[in-house]
Amino acid sequence: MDAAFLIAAGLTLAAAVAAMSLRNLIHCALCLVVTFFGVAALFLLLGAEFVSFAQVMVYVGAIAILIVFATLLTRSAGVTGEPLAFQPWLVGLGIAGLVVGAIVTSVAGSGLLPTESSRIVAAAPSTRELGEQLMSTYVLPLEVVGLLLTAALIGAAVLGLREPKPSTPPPKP
Amino acid sequence: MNWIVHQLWLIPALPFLAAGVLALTPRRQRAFAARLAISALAVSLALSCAAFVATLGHAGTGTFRERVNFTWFQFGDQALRLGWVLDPLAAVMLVMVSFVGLLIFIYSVGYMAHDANFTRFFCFLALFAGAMLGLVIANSLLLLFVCWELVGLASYLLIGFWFHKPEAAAAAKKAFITTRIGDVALFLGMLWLYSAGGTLLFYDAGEGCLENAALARIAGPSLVGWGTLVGISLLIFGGAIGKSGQLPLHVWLPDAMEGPTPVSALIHAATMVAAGVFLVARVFPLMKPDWPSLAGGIPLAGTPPPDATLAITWVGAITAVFAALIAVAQTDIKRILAYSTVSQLGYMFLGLGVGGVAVGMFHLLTHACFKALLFLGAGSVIHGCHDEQDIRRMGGLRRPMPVTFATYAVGMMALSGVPLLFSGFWSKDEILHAAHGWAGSRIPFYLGLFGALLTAFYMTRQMVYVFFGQRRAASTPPAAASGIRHPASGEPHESPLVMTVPLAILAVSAIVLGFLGTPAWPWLQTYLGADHGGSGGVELAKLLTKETLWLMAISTAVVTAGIGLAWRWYGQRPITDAGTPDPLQMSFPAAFRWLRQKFFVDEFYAATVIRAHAAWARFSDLLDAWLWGGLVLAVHFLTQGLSWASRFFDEYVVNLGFDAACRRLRRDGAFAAGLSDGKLQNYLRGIGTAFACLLVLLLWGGCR
Amino acid sequence: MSPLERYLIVAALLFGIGLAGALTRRNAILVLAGIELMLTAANLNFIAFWRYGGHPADSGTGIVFVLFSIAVAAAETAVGLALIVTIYRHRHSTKLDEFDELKG
Amino acid sequence: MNSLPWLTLLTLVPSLGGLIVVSLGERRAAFAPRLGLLFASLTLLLAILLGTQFDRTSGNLQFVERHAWIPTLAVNYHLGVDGLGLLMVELTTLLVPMAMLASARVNRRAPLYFGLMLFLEAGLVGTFTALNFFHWFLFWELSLIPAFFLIKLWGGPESSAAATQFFIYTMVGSVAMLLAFLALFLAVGKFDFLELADLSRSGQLAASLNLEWGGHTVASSRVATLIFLGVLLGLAVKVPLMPFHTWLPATYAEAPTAVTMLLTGAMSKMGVYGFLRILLPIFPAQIRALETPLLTLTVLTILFSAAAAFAQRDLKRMLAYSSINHLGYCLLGVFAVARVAEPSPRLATEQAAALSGVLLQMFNHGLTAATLFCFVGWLERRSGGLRGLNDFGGVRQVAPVFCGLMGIALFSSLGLPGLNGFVGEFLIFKGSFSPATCSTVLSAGGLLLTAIFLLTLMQRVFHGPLNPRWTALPDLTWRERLVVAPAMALMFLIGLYPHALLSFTNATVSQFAKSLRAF
Amino acid sequence: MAETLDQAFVLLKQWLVDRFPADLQPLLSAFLSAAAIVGVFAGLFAFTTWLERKGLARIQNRLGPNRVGPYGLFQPIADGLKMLTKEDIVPRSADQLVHFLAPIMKVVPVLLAYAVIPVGRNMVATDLEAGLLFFLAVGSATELAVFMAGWGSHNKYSLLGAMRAIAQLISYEIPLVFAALGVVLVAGSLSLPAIVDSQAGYDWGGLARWHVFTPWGLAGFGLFMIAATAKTARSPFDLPEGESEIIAGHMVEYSGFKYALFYLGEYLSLFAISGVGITLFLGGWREPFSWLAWMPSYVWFGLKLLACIVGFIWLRGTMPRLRADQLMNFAWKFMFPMTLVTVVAAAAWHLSAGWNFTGAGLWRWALDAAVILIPYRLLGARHLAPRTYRFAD
Repeated sequence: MDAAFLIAAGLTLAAAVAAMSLRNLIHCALCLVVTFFGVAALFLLLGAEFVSFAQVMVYVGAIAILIVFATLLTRSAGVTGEPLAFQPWLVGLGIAGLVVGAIVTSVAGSGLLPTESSRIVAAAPSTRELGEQLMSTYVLPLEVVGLLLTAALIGAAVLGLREPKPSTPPPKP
Repeated sequence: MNWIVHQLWLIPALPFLAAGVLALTPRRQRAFAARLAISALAVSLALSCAAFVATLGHAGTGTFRERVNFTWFQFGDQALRLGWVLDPLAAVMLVMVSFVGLLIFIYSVGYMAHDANFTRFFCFLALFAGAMLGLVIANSLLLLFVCWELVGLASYLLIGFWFHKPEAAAAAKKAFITTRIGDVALFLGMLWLYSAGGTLLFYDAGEGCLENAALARIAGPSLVGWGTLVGISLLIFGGAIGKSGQLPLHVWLPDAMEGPTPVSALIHAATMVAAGVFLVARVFPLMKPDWPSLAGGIPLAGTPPPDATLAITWVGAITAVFAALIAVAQTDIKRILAYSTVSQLGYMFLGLGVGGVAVGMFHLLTHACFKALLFLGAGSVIHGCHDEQDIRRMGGLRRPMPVTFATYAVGMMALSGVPLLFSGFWSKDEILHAAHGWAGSRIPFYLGLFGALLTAFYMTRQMVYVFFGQRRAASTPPAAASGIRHPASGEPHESPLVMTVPLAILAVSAIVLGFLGTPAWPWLQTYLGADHGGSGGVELAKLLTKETLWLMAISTAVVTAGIGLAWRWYGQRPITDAGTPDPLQMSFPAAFRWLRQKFFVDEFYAATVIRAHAAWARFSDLLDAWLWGGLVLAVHFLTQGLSWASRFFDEYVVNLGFDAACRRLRRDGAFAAGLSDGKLQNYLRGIGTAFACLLVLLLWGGCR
Repeated sequence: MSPLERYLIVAALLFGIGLAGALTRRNAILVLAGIELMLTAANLNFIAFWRYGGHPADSGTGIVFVLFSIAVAAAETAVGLALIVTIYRHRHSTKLDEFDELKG
Repeated sequence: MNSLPWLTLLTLVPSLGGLIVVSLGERRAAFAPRLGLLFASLTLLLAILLGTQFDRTSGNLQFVERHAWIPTLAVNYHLGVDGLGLLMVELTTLLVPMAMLASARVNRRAPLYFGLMLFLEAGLVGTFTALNFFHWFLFWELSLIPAFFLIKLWGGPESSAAATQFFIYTMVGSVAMLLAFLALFLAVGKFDFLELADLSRSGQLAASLNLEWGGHTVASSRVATLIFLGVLLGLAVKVPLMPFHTWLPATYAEAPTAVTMLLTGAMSKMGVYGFLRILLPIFPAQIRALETPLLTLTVLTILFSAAAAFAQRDLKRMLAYSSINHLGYCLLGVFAVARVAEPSPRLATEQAAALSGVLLQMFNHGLTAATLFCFVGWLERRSGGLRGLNDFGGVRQVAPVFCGLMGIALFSSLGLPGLNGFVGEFLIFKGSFSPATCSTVLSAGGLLLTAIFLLTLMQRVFHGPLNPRWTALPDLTWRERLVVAPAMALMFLIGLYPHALLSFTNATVSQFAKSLRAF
Repeated sequence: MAETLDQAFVLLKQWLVDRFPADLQPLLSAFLSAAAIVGVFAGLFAFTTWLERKGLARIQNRLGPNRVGPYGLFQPIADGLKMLTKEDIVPRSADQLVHFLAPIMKVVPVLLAYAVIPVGRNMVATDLEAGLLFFLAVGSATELAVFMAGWGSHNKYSLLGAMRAIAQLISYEIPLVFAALGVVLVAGSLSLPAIVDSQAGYDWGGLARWHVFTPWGLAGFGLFMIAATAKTARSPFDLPEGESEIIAGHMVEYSGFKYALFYLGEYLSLFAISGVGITLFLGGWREPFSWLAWMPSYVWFGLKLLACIVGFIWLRGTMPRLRADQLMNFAWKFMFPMTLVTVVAAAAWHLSAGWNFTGAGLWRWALDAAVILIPYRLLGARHLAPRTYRFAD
């Protein structure tokens, strides 16, 4: 168990670091995929099978591909001599470090978290129960998410449409 | 129970069936139409006679009354029941209606021989006959009302039979609407009766609305209940007024003469108009309730409070004279008869009011015969004169049309009440006799006498004009636009047998019928259940009592005076020219103008009721167009105005202050805006830093 | 260290990496990717708490939340990338620091 | 759900049919009438089957379908019919094929026309079967939209304005009703008619309508009255009741004939249906409290509309006012029923009579008015668009069958015994006489006024000398005779044997009356 | 006897596993399953290449392989040997790592996908509760492999092919999921064995209660198979590798064993998706008629799989390739709405399951068929009308 966790966590974090730091954007995207796989593995370890598969399907199957597409469409894959980072990049890194430090200290120092001895093994709901919950308790959010996705679909399609050219007379045949 | 009671429904059903079949019959099946209608009515007559015979055995021993009730439909958990009843009243009416009807049907075959819509005519006639017979046997006010409306419809259709004539179309409409005024009253009376008494069945094993239990329930031992009873009676009588052309609503009946003459004879003389009389006779227990039995022993005022018969008497008496007066000055052969009918119906009501069912019904029956006879005779005259209806253009017809003349004379004498031999005398005398004995007032009696005088007068006038003297035909016959195609011959001619035979039969019955109700042998009265104290046999002595003799003498004198007066004015100096003014006109020009113009009742109505209705309609329409439509518009403008005001307020009041504030704010904002340089990641940094700081603050700031 | 803490720390680190990427990279696509990482880290937290910290009564809440979060992330990415592509069409650049028209 | 979902099918078939017909496109427009008729007939067949399966001895709702739909909002998919609903469903499904047959000559965009007709039918049937406010309202509004377009696109010259007026009027009413029901929902959390009626009966509804407004407590009766008025407005516009009726003549006159048939035959019934299904069971106390103004309005409706009809010179407008008049009788019955409060057996009779009368009158008026409009439409078509009262004359000479049959319909409309109109009016008047004597007596004047203008119509159009313009006016064709034949047959059937129809409603009426008295 | 035969492999595996210590048993069990899957399906792959070449040849009136072995049966072995011995060429400008990983990325997820497909009674490697989701999730990794191959090769055709492929795969993934959704709705589970169980039983005296025998199931099966054809980029949806346009698409820079791996991956995913289709609609390993129950379950599965493969081959031999815009229009304007409709139809079927009046079955059928056919008619009338041509502007 421990080994599995260490492997998954290490892979995830390493791939994440790579994804955020590599020069080639395509490599970044591929590393991102590895990160997502890693997180999916972590989900599996945590017993959330359904979420894990959903994570793979959505993040790997859709989001990563989208990112790759966008990269190709914007021709930003090519490695150029321009600086990669937003200057001064150390400030950004510092702030990120600060945030992580704060969170980690608070997590490590918190006495409120359940310890191993008091841990409760949540009865993992079956897929069917999950579906029933979605359709009963969470039906309103579900509808809202459906609406949101529809809106995003239409919005993305509209944004992606080729803009109409300024009106030029049609060429005479 | 007698089989005929169970099969009584067949009597109206057969003509109805014939009407239904004829409605779907093609126009060219003329012979079939006539045969079907006549045979249907003939069977009805046979059944009616059977029914009549069935009631005979019980005459004098108490009233024969059998009924069959059935459920028409259910509403909710309640049932609406209808039924039919056979009693003497219904039986004599049945026989009368189907007998007169049959004769007129036969007569029509000749009269309408050339009409294009012959088939339709018999369809409508059959419909009428069915409805009228249904009305007669109805044991429920509702069923009676249904048939009542249906005879109205048939009347409408038949008056407007020559609908291409605008007068006919207008007359039809007028008839329907005027009677409907009465019908609304009857309808309301029916509703009131239904809700007060809980049933509309006349006789229902003691529970019917004409039987004492229900009457007691309505009336209760109180004056309020009595008032209810009188109110219901008056409303029902309102229906009778409309149908029988009594005073305020009489205007439609003369106009109804626009219909074919057989129709006038059947519907507007013999049967339908008498339905009002029949209705009052049918609900007579309601009209004249037995006060002591209803008061239930509770000592109220000693004399019974006035009931509806009071109104009936007065309306009848006044109408009798009023219509007779108008008839004196008319020149249209059928209109004279129409006003005569109105007048005679007034007599019947007078008879009902003062003497009860038997008196009124006796006159109804005799009148039906001789008035049908007169109308048919008039039809024969019109037929023979090629659609001429103006008596001033006739004259000297007794030679070319002997049969018509003879029968017409019988009818005239019956109507005028020529003593002893003719039925009109006996029945009218009966009424006068009762009026003389009426406790309420003596005036109806005098009115009745005056009416008798007038009747004799105008009938003689008409006879003289039509049959005596010399021919005064106009040079050009009136355009035969009525759709009747006569063989073109200039001279008047006698009608065919199919028309004269019914005339003859009616003439005989006009004489014979009178002997059924003479004081000496009041068979009919006994039969109808009136208490005459007689033994049922012939008692000549009754005829010879002082009062009777005296009254007979008076009426004889009156009739003689009427005939003599008319003969003096019209007969002695033969009128030679159609354009000659009426002798009466020369003597009393002002009065004659009033009479000729029918007391201006139509004009009065046109100026008041009809104009009021038109104004009301116009008002409603304008109300729609302007008030309600205007309100909508107003709301629209109001909304617009409000929004305009709101905009004004916003622009000039609210915004002014805000503008100042905004200018200041903008200056300050410019500085703040400098902080946001548009670089996204700078913002992100801000957020990140803030988040970290917040976290640190929360962790170590003591926010537990 | 309890299992829950382990996951929380991994999530925190993932969040930090994402944040660092979003803060430092110039390319808008990668910034978006960083944001995705942060969202994923949050999801990891949800699942971890669902697994170890939760109340047994609402057995599915954490999972359902994550599912919604994933859906929202998908929508966000789609629109975000579409925006980036559109901007690229106009500006021929995906450098975030070159887009500053909205400065005050 | 253990049987065929009849009612769902009844709305589904016309909706699907509408979709299919609309999708025919211009190229295959020639099929549209036939296909539309096919679906309408299919619906009619279903409705007839429904009638045969209907248990006449039970006054309960039948063919009930109930599924949870949006539990959070207390919205159930709840369908069911009792005698009332069944009657209306039969009427609607009967009229739609008739209207389609009457409008066989639509030549512009036929697929859309017939599709909209079918949608309209679906909306109507849906309204008459829904038992939950949510989808009842949905259908209520849904029927409005096809009607709007039918009037606007195929109507007369002023149709656009008329359609807009129609739409706005009814919309205002609908909004008021929607707000009222939302208020009700906020108070008790229910949308289901039956549950609301139960609450109302047990008094909980009144109890839960207390309102705190800025520190003051508003009496629940006031709130209830306000809500009642909102619903009333929505229904009154539809019926229509007196001051809210001005949309009707213009709309009826401008709409194409077939649409007018449906508007008057079925849509106007939605209002009365609403009165019976919603107002009477849920707000009897409020009706009782406002009895006098309501009855006054009703009487005015009857008298004014009958008089205004007389002043019209356009046959369609005349019949439109006559329609208002006839529905006024329905309202008279409804209000009279509401007035009966004490459980006396005598008044129970009155109640049953009035309720039966109202139901019968609804059916009768739908039948008769639709037939009359159909005739006027044919007349208009024959005369090339003329339909003035004075444009004709003597038509009966050249078109006897036409005039004969239309005459039957006219006499049915003025309540001649033996035809259907009489029974309904008699029952209404009988039921209203005791509880609301004064109004009834005044309303009886309406019977007279109706006769006057209808006979005037006959006199001017059918009778008199033949107008030389119309010597070649064709009589009714066999096809047209067949179109009106069922309506004619029904008129006679109901007139002579009302039990044929009343047997469906008797149990419902008894139960309804009982529950109303138990209030 | 029949039962033993049916469970022969299960028993065999159990027997083998029982020989080993308990600690190793789970691992061993997994290993055995995996080995069986790899062995059997690799063999099937070999057979299928032969079958396909033979079949196409028959359709095109040729002979096909006929030299190596009887009927050319050993041709796959020869081909394999050739592939293995070929030089592995990697372009210089290629991204070495990505180029190397792509074929692996292609094959591994496909093999993983077999873990959830029940090939016979009790014959499933792992019975995941969300098995179908797992299958779909893993399947989406294919796109990544395609992209890696296309991009990593640093070749214009490769990249174009890859982009085409990804657009196609994503577009057809949605109909695929929705077509499967109807089954999930009716079966009430995402687990494939449970879905097979939901099709147990017989109707009308012996006809199995497969989903394909319902209106929505039939439509769903058709749509699923069309989407599967597109997902596996087989003719007529083989645009990504259209030889005449972009040579072999993303595989253009591959040769030797890597190429063979791609080839293997494609066929394996074809089998896998056919297997899922069979499981979803054709009753999995169940027999079509009750009187055929004596045959072992895996035989039924194999027969159905073979039938599917033959179908695919047949399709490939007869259909011309689609144009790119037709492909997209077809996906979004026909497949997607139709699959939605099948979901609705499945729901209607499910809801009407309780009907028990006379003629209920017929009504149910008519209703369901109407729900499908009417939109089908509408969609067909609108979008598949006579084609319009658009020219480059």
